[in-house]
Amino acid sequence: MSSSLPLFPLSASTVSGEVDTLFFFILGVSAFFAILVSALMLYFTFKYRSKKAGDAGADIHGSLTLELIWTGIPFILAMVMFVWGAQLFFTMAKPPADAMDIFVVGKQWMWKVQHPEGVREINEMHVPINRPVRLTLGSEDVIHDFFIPAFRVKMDVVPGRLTTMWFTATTVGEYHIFCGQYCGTRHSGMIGTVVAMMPDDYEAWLAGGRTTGSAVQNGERLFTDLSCITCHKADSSGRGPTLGGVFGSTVQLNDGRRILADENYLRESIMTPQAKVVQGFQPIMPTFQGLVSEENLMQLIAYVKTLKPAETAPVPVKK
Amino acid sequence: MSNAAPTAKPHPKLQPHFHSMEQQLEASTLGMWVFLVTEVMFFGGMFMAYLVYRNMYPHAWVEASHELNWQLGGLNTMVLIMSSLTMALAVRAAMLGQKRGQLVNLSLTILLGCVFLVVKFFEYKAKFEHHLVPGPHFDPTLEQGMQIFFSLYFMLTGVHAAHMIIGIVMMTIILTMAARDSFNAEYYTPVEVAGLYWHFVDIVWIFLFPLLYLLGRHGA
Amino acid sequence: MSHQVPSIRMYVSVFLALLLFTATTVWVAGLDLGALNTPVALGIAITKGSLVILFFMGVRHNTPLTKTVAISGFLWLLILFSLGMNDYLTRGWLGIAGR
Amino acid sequence: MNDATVHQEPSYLGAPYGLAAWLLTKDHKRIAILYLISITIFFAIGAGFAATIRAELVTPQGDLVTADLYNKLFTLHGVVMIFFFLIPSIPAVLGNFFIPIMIGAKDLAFPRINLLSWYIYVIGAVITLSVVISGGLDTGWTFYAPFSSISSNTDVTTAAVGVFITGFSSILTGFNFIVTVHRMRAPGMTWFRLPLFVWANYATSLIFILGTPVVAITVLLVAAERGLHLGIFDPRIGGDPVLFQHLFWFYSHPAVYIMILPGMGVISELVANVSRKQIFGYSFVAFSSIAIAIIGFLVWGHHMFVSSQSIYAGLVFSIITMLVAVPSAVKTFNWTATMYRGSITWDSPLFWVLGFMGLFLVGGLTGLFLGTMGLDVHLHDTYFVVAHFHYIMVGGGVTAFLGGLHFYWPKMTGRMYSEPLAKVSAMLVFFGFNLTFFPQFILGYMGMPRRYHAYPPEFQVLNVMSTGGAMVLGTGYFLILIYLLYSLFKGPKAPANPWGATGLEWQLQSPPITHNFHEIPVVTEEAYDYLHAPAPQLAIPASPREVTHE
Ligand code: HEA
Ligand code: HEA
Ligand code: HEC
Ligand code: CUA
Ligand SMILES: [Cu+2]
Repeated sequence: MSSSLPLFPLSASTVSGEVDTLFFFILGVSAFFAILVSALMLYFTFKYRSKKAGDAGADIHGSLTLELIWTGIPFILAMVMFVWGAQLFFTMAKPPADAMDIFVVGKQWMWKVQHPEGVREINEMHVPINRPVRLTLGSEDVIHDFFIPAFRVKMDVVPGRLTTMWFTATTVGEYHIFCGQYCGTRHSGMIGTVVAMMPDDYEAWLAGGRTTGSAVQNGERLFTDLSCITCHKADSSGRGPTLGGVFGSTVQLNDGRRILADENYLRESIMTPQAKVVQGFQPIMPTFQGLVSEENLMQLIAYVKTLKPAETAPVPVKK
Repeated sequence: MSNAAPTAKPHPKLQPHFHSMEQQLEASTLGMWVFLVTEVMFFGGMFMAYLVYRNMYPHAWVEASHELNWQLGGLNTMVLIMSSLTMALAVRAAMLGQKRGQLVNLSLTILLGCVFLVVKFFEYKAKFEHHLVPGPHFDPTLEQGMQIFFSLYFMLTGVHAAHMIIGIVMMTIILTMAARDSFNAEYYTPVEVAGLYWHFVDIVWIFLFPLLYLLGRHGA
Repeated sequence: MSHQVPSIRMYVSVFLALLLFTATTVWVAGLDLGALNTPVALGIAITKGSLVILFFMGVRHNTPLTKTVAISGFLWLLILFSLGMNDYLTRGWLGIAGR
Repeated sequence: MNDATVHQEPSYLGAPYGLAAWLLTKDHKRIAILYLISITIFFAIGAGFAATIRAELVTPQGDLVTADLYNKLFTLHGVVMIFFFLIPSIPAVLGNFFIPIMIGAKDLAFPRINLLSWYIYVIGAVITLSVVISGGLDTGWTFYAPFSSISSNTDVTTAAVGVFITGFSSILTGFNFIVTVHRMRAPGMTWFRLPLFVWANYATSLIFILGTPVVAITVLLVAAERGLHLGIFDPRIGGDPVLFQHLFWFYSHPAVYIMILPGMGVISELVANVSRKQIFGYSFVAFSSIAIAIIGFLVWGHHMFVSSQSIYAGLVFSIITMLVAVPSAVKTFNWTATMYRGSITWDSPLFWVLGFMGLFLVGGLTGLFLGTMGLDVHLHDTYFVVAHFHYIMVGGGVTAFLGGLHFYWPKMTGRMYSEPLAKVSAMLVFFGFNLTFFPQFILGYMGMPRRYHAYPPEFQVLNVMSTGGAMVLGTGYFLILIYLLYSLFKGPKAPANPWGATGLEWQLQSPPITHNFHEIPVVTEEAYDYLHAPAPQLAIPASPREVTHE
């Protein structure tokens, strides 16, 4: 922005334009009503100014027609806003299937960003433009909130669970990351920068970054180190279920519930395994609460997500 | 009602801003009911938490309710139901202006309330001994979710017990008032109002007992 | 408010009914009714509570206003529970973590 | 003495005399005055915090106060302003004073409990504010767990206990009002003859009793989590912090209507009076209060659209949020219609009415932006929200309170204040207010998050404007304080009915006697029967005020 007094945020994602359109629609409706009502009141104030002290106004008590009109019109307008806003919200909530992953962990008071290829950064996030990016967010302590005004996206980062958000940057540039949810002393310092780059530049940047193995590789290593592998084997010979293809499937629990296995289900299965026990298994899996950090957890999940169902359907082994 | 002022000589217990004893009694009972609504919401917040976590950790909930002593809980349920009966009888005696009935039933109510608290005390003590009190001393081998159960258990029963203590204090005051002939067939508002409170505390327990002690017992 | 004085017999029968229900709820808790255990236990508790409210607390003979007030507390609890559980029970429907 | 004051009997202010008589009073009018004094003190404290916040935000670097102190400042600013100023303001002052009189009763149903509620309020406030000495409070007024329960190093426990205690003061006030309105109405005072102020306070009381207990138990749970190591919201043992938000907003959203409904009641009285006309659509205005109170309980999740609550819950909360805006719209249009073909008196109440309308409209309409899910994602926890609620709470709530205070001041104190000064200060507040908070909408849309001690430099210009506005606004408030205090001692004596208003309160002498009425009146007319109302005595040239000015 050239002006020294910017009055409008940069718009740099695929949804930001849509958000602005909705904003201007509601702004229009609001301005209409605000001006209408204020103008009428001021007009009446002058027009009907009392001529003589003690004069009474006209003997009017009300009008059902008017009441219906001014209940109905705001109602309809409000419903339009609701439907529009809800649709937009769904768009903003559902990441496209081909989105690339980035993992973000918030802790007092910094953002730790991890790319699937293993490159890590702090308070900075490099992303390619024109490519949907899905962020998986976790918190190590209290609630934070990942907010990129230029993209018009925001999501709370809640300890004890994972949350998701996504965006597609459209313009190369650097944009603010803010922590939106109050989180203690340096809440206002928990800020960072998104660097949106041309895809080629991004690849180059990635290649130049130091890495200690990709997220999936790390996850695989953890899977062995934490001896998950002893129970979860590729075939169904372990004491735990095979994890191939679990992600995204519907899991039958032993109390009759059926659960869609998303990242939070995987997280819960590792941190509080006994909350939801898979049908046909004993609740013997130990909790890994306190043993794996939020970052490791994301790597584990990234790894589990890559596991494909066994090639040939495993024959249930009877024991 | 010409000007709504008290007609004959006003009853000594009639406060000046009411125009009749009836209005005064109605206002007081309505007041107590409105207050009880706030009490329902007060416990309601904790019941909401109960609902959420029970749904989140069904298994831990079953496990944890096994740690509670349902016999003692059941005993306390009966004690409270009994105290509700004596309370109702005390109000009835007040309505009829029977002093002896009031004294006996109020004393019984207080006594039963104390029995409840004593039983509760022993239950709490057992929880301490079994490391079931949330916090650093909580038994670490227990399943996740159980600590929340016990947190809620202590909050719910603790707040309930606090209500019992308030109730007992209230009843003691009513008892002394009754002993001093403060009530008669025209004026027994305090007994009636205190009674409503007592019954309410009983109702809370009627819900706490199955929710905390009984659900999931068949799994054992 | 009506000043009719309820009989002792009524009070004692309600008391006995309450004891009976207590015994029932303990007994039922020992049976495995599957998903029905909770509803049954709650049903009994609601019955017991209603008995206390209607008879011991005298709502049966009370004004419509008192009845409304007595019900409204539970109605509002229902609001809290239903809109709150609306969140918890629909979490994970989309299969997108945190939505 | 002039004849307008000759027949004066000793008013509630004078007899009995002395501090003890005031502190032990059961008179609803005296308790209202006790409340008035206390909330004024708390407003001053809260405003002091606000002034420091605004001073800090003049520069982008956090240079005036430390980050920790800043966090404590806005927390206590919010807590004090909401719990100790705005929530009790209209109900406990104007409501306490006028509800019994308006319905023709000698007092509230439970005078002793009324006094108790004031003491509870003061004790709760003192305990809460004692954290200033014992380590402060830095959780934000929302007390979000798990920050409040496991992370904050400040004295959250004490503050939570203080807020818990204060809650009971609200509950007791609400329950007193409800019983009073049901049981104490004078003969002939039917529900549909009640002044709309009473309807509004009745609706408010419903929220008091149905909502407040939930927040009380919620802060108690936080206190227990800190003090007793229980764990309800603690994610480390499997708790869900979002549950805290559900419980908190179950109260705190309805609570925002606690803060505006009484104000709407005041405005209804004032609009009818300045228009000298029956309120337009009486029953619609009355029922919309109840509708707001009830539907207001169904929308709390609109504070949680991005909290990771389920999207389906969000949908339900969003649509009901849109619904709850409609009764507010109905009220707004009815007020406007009331002025149509009125006989508008240009006394100071008019200025407050217009000020309220302008500011409430902006505040309410921006609520629609926030209630729209897709838009709230961007706006949530930015200065847009801060501007939204200040427009409603300060622009709407405080303006309505000040309007009501000016309208009823002659009745409450028996003195007139300076009309010209009142008009000037109303305008000062209006312009100062807009200058303070309008820039914050722009800041918010640009993305400036709230609760920021330091901020990127591009936001500075608007922040400086805002601080400048706050100085104008503060001056306006200060002016009001001065001339109202001055009027107490030097103001002309007020006639019984300075505004020529209808309603039982204006038939009493100013200030009223202790028992309000010698004989309970019998009501035969509907409210706002301005066809038969007396002329305003302010406008009469030979007004007694010149004479009594000794
Ligand atoms: C007195 C206090 C008050 C009042 C009355 C309101 C009224 C409303 N509020 Fe506000 N609100 C707050 C105080 C208040 N609010 C506070 C304190 C917060 C922040 C809390 C925190 O996080 O610290 C907040 C936050 C807040 C949020 C959450 C924002 C966020 O954190 O992301 C939302 C979201 O929906 C919202 C919506 C609304 C709506 C829709 C109304 C409606 O009731 C408004 C209705 C009024 C009108 C609509 C105007 C009149 C109507 C017309 C002129 C007709 C035209 C109308 C239509 C076309 C429908 N408010
Ligand atoms: C009734 C409620 C109420 C009232 C009346 C006010 C009044 C004011 N508030 Fe407040 N405010 C809240 C309720 C209220 N507020 C709440 C609930 C929050 C959220 C807290 C949270 O996040 O937890 C909040 C937060 C809040 C913030 C955001 C802080 C942040 O997020 O970092 C700001 C910033 O400008 C602010 C400003 C003001 C101002 C300028 C006034 C003015 O109206 C005050 C006017 C008075 C004065 C300015 C003082 C007198 C004047 C002088 C002594 C002259 C000198 C003046 C200067 C140097 C400026 N408030
Ligand atoms: C002691 C054996 C054991 C170990 C070690 C173990 N698990 Fe498990 N796991 C189980 C069993 C048994 C189940 C099925 C019962 C249940 O859901 O709790 C299970 C279930 C799961 C599920 C849910 C699977 C589904 O089909 O829905 C996931 C995901 C999982 N484990 C991941 C892990 C990870 C990651 C680790 C290591 C960090 C691990 N497990 C370590 C025994 C184990
Ligand atoms: Cu992290 Cu604010
Ligand atoms: Cu709200």
